[in-house]
Amino acid sequence: MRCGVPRSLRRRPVQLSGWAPLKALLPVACLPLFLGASLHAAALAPGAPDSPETGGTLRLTASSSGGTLDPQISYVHITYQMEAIVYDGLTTFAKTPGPMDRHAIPDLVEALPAPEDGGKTYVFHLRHGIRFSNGREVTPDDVAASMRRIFRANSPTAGPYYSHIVGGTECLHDAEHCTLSGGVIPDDTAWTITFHLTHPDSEFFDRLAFQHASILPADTPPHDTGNTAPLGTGPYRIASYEPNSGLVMERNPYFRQWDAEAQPAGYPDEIRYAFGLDPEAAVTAIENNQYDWMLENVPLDRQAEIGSRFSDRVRLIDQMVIYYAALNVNLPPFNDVRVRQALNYALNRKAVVIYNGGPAVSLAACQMLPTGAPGFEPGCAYTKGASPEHPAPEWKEPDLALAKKLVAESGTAGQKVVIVTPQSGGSDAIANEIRSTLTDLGYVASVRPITPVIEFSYIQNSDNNVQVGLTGWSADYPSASSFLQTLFSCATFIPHSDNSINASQFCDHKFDALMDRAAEVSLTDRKAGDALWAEASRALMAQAPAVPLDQTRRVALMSSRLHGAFDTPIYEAIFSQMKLRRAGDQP
Amino acid sequence: MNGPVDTAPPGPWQTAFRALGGNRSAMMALAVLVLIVVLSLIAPFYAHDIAHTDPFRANVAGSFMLDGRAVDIMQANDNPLHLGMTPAGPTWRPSAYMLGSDSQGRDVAARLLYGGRISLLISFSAAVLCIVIASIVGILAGFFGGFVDMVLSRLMDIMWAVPVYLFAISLSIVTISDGLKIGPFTIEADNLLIPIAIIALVYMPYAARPIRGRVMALRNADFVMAARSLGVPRWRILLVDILPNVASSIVVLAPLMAALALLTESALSFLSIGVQTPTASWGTIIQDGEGLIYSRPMVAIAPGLAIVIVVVALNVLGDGLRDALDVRETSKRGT
Amino acid sequence: MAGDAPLLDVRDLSVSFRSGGRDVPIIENVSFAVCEREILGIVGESGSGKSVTAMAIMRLIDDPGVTLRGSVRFRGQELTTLPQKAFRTIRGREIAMIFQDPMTAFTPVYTVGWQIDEAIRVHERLSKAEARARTVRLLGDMGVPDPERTANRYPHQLSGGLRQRAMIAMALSCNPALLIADEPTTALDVTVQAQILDLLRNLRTDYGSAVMLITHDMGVVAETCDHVMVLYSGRVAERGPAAAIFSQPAHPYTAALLDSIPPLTGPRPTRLPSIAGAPPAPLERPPGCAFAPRCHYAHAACDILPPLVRCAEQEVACVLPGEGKALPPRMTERVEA
Amino acid sequence: MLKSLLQRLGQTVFVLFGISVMVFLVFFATPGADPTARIAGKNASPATIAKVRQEYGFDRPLPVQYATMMKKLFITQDLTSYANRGEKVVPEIIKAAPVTLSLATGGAVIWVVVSILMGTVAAAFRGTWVDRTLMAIGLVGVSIPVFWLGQVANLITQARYHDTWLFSWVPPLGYVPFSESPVGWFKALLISWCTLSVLFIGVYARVLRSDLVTVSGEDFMRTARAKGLSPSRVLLVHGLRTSMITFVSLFGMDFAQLIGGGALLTEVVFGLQGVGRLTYQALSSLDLPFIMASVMYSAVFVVLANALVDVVYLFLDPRVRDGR
Repeated sequence: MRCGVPRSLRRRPVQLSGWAPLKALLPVACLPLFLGASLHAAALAPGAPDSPETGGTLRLTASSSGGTLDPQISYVHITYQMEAIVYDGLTTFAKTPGPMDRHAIPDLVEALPAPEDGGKTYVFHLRHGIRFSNGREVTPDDVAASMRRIFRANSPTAGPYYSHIVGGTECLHDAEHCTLSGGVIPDDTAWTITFHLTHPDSEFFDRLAFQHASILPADTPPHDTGNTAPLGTGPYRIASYEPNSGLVMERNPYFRQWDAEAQPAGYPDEIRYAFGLDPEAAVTAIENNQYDWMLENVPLDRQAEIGSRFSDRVRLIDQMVIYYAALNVNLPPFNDVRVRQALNYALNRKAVVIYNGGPAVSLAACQMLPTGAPGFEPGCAYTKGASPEHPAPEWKEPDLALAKKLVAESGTAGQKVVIVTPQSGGSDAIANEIRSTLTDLGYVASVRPITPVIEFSYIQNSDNNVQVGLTGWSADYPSASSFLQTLFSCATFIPHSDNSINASQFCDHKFDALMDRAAEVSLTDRKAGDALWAEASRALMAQAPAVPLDQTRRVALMSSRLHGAFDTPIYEAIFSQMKLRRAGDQP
Repeated sequence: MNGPVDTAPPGPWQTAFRALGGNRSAMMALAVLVLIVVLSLIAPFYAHDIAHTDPFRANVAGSFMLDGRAVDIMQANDNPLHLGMTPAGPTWRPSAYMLGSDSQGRDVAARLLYGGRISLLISFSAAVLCIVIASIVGILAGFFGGFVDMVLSRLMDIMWAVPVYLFAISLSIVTISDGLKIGPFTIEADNLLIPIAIIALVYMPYAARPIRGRVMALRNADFVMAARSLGVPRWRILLVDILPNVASSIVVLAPLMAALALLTESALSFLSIGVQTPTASWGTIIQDGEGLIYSRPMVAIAPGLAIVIVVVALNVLGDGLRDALDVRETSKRGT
Repeated sequence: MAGDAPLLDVRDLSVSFRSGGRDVPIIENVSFAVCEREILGIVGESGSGKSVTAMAIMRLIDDPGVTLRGSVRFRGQELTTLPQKAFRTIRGREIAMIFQDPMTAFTPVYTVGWQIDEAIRVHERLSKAEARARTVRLLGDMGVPDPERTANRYPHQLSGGLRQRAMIAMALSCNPALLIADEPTTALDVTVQAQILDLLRNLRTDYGSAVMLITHDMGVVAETCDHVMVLYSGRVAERGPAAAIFSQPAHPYTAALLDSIPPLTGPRPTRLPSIAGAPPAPLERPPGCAFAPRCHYAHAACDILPPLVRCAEQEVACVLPGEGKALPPRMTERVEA
Repeated sequence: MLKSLLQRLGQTVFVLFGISVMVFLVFFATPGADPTARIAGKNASPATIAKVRQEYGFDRPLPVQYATMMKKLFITQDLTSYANRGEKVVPEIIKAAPVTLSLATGGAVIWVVVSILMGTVAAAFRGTWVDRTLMAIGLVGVSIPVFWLGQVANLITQARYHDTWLFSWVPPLGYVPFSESPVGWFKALLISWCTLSVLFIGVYARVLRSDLVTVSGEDFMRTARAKGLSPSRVLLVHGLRTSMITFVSLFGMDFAQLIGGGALLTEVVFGLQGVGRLTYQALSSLDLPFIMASVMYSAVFVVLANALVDVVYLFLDPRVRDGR
């Protein structure tokens, strides 16, 4: 369901310091959009917007590539972001600036169908005339084949996102003979695809919008295509790819814009991604206009510099991300709810905010739903003068006295606590802050940094007996369930497994039931559903299986020639909407 | 004359020490080293009584007094976007944040002193351990030859075939997440023994080879042959004839190995696979400073300079020793 | 021997080096002359300053702490003040030198022929082929078998004798007027030694070169030299025609040296007489006669440095002849030259 | 000759085998190294995990896994990464090799030229202030941690003084292939070359000087002077040439290590995607196929270079030639 925060889980140590402060609204999403202004492009490349800003080569940089290009396999942000303009699903998320909690909109289909059969059946009407980059039209068969391929190619989310399609569970266990014959029914004459689900799913459209449900040609091989990108329908196609040096995207000659919000036509003629530059170097290179945009956040020590020298070239982009410390509810001392609450009370989130770049880019978190997520209601149970029963509107300051009292009641002071953290500057520092806090509370605390790639699964495996594990989580699509249900339901705790995303090992059937009800209500009444999710969030924090730390904003630096309304939630940036000033009209 | 130093008092050693004492630069290097060791030994005193700070405790939300007014340790910027928190810069006053603060609000000067303890401890211990292992391996291989030599030499071949730093990094990454488990004993990942052992191990072949060569030469030397033909037991030849004669080679290696160990330790810590938080070494401080190199370069520059000074001093001392003991250059270093 | 001016005229040559703030004299006021085609033997124990004298003449001592005084005239030209560059045209061309240890005197990484070619070509404008031809001829002249192949061999591939022959060939490559041979036979075994000495002896006829033969071996001098100079502790002890000195040494040191030659004929003595003690180190040199501490005849007068005085055919730095207590002629039979 | 060649080959194979087995065993002994969960993706269902485990053969006995990996690495060359799905390992290494080669070669040119100059000049002016200054510089060079020097160099050329005429030509960090733009290649690497060479300049100048000083006391140097050669010819043709033997053997070892990935700190600091950095990344992401491939690569290079040095040695030193 969502990609974990170690977004660049790849080869580089994850900088848990991607966090950027939230606080103000700022230019982010407020630019007017004037795209799709012209469907009658003239001398331009076919499918390109008729605008003086069309054309040019966009130069992007990232410290490393995202590995496989297979959109149904890849599960890293860099590829997700890049392939948003290469592939389309039946649905998609709006590729325009706007609030964070927008749900999926139709993409390859004419409209979002109304649920039938109590939410278990959907009939999608495929758009006519949309072509893959080889010129072949997208047919209902391609859709059915792509759905089968999710299982056949072992997509990571096949189980959690798509196994409720009728026949999905069978496919999961026997991918080679996967037909989904009862679950996805293409109809060439009506040009429709009918989906049957085993149970209603309020997030079905969102899941279809995720990249793993990209629609690919039916003859795409049923295995990870690796460094070769399958054909797509978006405005660009991937022309060449060297995972250790770079990637080039060029226009898809068969692309014609069908919906300016779902898949707008692109401005640059060519997009080049260079891999291998670390963020510090990338900032310098962009300052010097050697690149236009970088994947990573601007490193903390450069933020002051770019803030003062290039404030007009900085974008702060809200992210639906939450950083937290998972507390193992099955191991002492955190098997005592009072200790978990005590740590929540005691941790100075002001320090956490400072570590992550200060209030401009980091927002202290008090609950496991990030600000802006569906179902989010402001409220902080663990700050001075607040309690789970009487939450304050926001976090103000730690309450060390209360925390010490709770610890004293629990009688656990003096116990040993080991904090496991990914080994990278930002998280190290926060782990150190938590260590100091635990020491103040009377524990014998120490920090154990672990290689980032391993840490994420290490803290999940109950065999490793991790007491406190630092990690973060960001949603694949905006939904409350992708935070609360994924991270804290009984179903996501799998003992002795590296894949047990519920690192707190929290399992409360009453809480599960509450979430199920919220999901059910959301099907028909989003508002009522969201209210229930908010209630679930409060219920969760009363049990405090984790210490929410903060939510960050992305600090993006642009070259002086880059502009445009390209920032959007989920994808963060839509490369097709990046416009390049010509040499003559540099500001 | 090339005789066993059997009964003779350490005549050659005395002359060597006298020669070393007469070497001005070597003596200066020694003085610098002693000074730095003393400085790092008084680290707790400095931190507690002069700077009044706990260099291991994060303190980002705090402030300190400078010229009678409170200064935030982490300072917000007044650029239009309020972007970036910058740690306090050097005050150049020993009373508080003389060299400024790092990104966790800790006093860099105090950390530098504490870091020196760890860096020096690791490099000196690693050098000693390395030389002990290397001497054992080198002497065994050189003295017994044959099968023992073959096994040990092949083992060293394997170690040689991997660039030192890659070797050290591999070992560090393997041990860093879960420590080292040897039978019933567990060495925690943050135990200093781990970097010490790793560094000692990777440089072992570098020290063992010259020792082995020296022992082999000695084994065939006249006086050893003579002792053998007289029926002196092998262990006695080893102890009485060989060991004292390789001792000078070994002694000369020590400061050079310590210099290499210091550089390696800092590199490992820089890649955050050496010394583990909250312990600080010069390498970890450079690593802390990496994120501040553009705004507060002093955090990375100060420990870097400290490393350079110590390594220069060790090298000068090593040169002096070599000249004094009249041993040809034998050592190598990594990149 | 020669009627006109000597080929090499050395006057009051002193070499000293600074150590611990003091000037330490290595050789003091050494004077001698070498005439055309003459063979002069310079004899002394190790440390007596023989090699330093040779090096000083060749100006091969370039230690900045060393000072050199006195005059060295070659064919009337003062060498000590000659600029280095000008001196280089003399070195190797006019005055050549061969060294004690042929094992180490060749650069190990070049062939012997290459090194002789180099010596030729540095002084004469010759093509490589011409130089090589001369090299081969020289090697042949020196009695090197199969000179062409030998020229292409590396020093370590040759035996000691061959190497010394090659070394002499190199020294003779530009037909020098003077050849300084610094212990040329010490490192060789006896038979080869005799051959090499033969070679040296014939140089004056074959090449017209004078030879300055430095050795510690009186026997070698006896076999080879016209004139002899005996050095002791950096000072001239005695010098003069070989025949005179061998028949009637005037300096007790010379006499002692002569006594230590093993007789070539007759029964070998069970133990050769040797001089007790060792020559003084330069710093501990007594102000008077340096040999006095080891001398049987030492007495009060020896505390003053004795000047070089003429005594029969030779000159000697000893008070004895002046006191009328000249040493007796040698009892031993003259060694056949 | 053939025998010694075969012997050498045998040794090489033995060394490679030893290293690979060590790497393999150490990897599987590392806690949390099981790559299955990472390959399957975050929050994958147990069914997917089981499938991945079976697909990648993680359920088979270790010797079988080892054999399969070796086969995929050396014979079919289609070994794929555990961390980057679908990424073939061998081509990546082959692609990274030119970067490392460029870095090492350029650095080597600089350090050889500069150190020969420094060493020779110092030896020629032995005992003077020139000598002492040069050797002090060399000593400092040896003592600077290369990653720190790189950082400082970056700070100066990329940030602090990037806008001055002195460094405005410095391109962003990263590699530009020679085939793409020779000038760009040169500019992109120049600072890293200098940084890399500082250490070696120090080492080599010192070694060379001390060799030259030792050599200058040798008889053959005196012979050369007595021949009437100019001091420069004596120093260069006779002294330097002879000292080159040690120099070259040292160079061979160091160069091999650099080519084999030993320059990883420089590569990391300067953002050069070379073999060293690749290996470092593979190590930090515990990507066994990559670790295996790059360690094998570097071992092969080191062993090869050692053999090459032996050959060069034969050319340089006639004494060794006969010794064999």
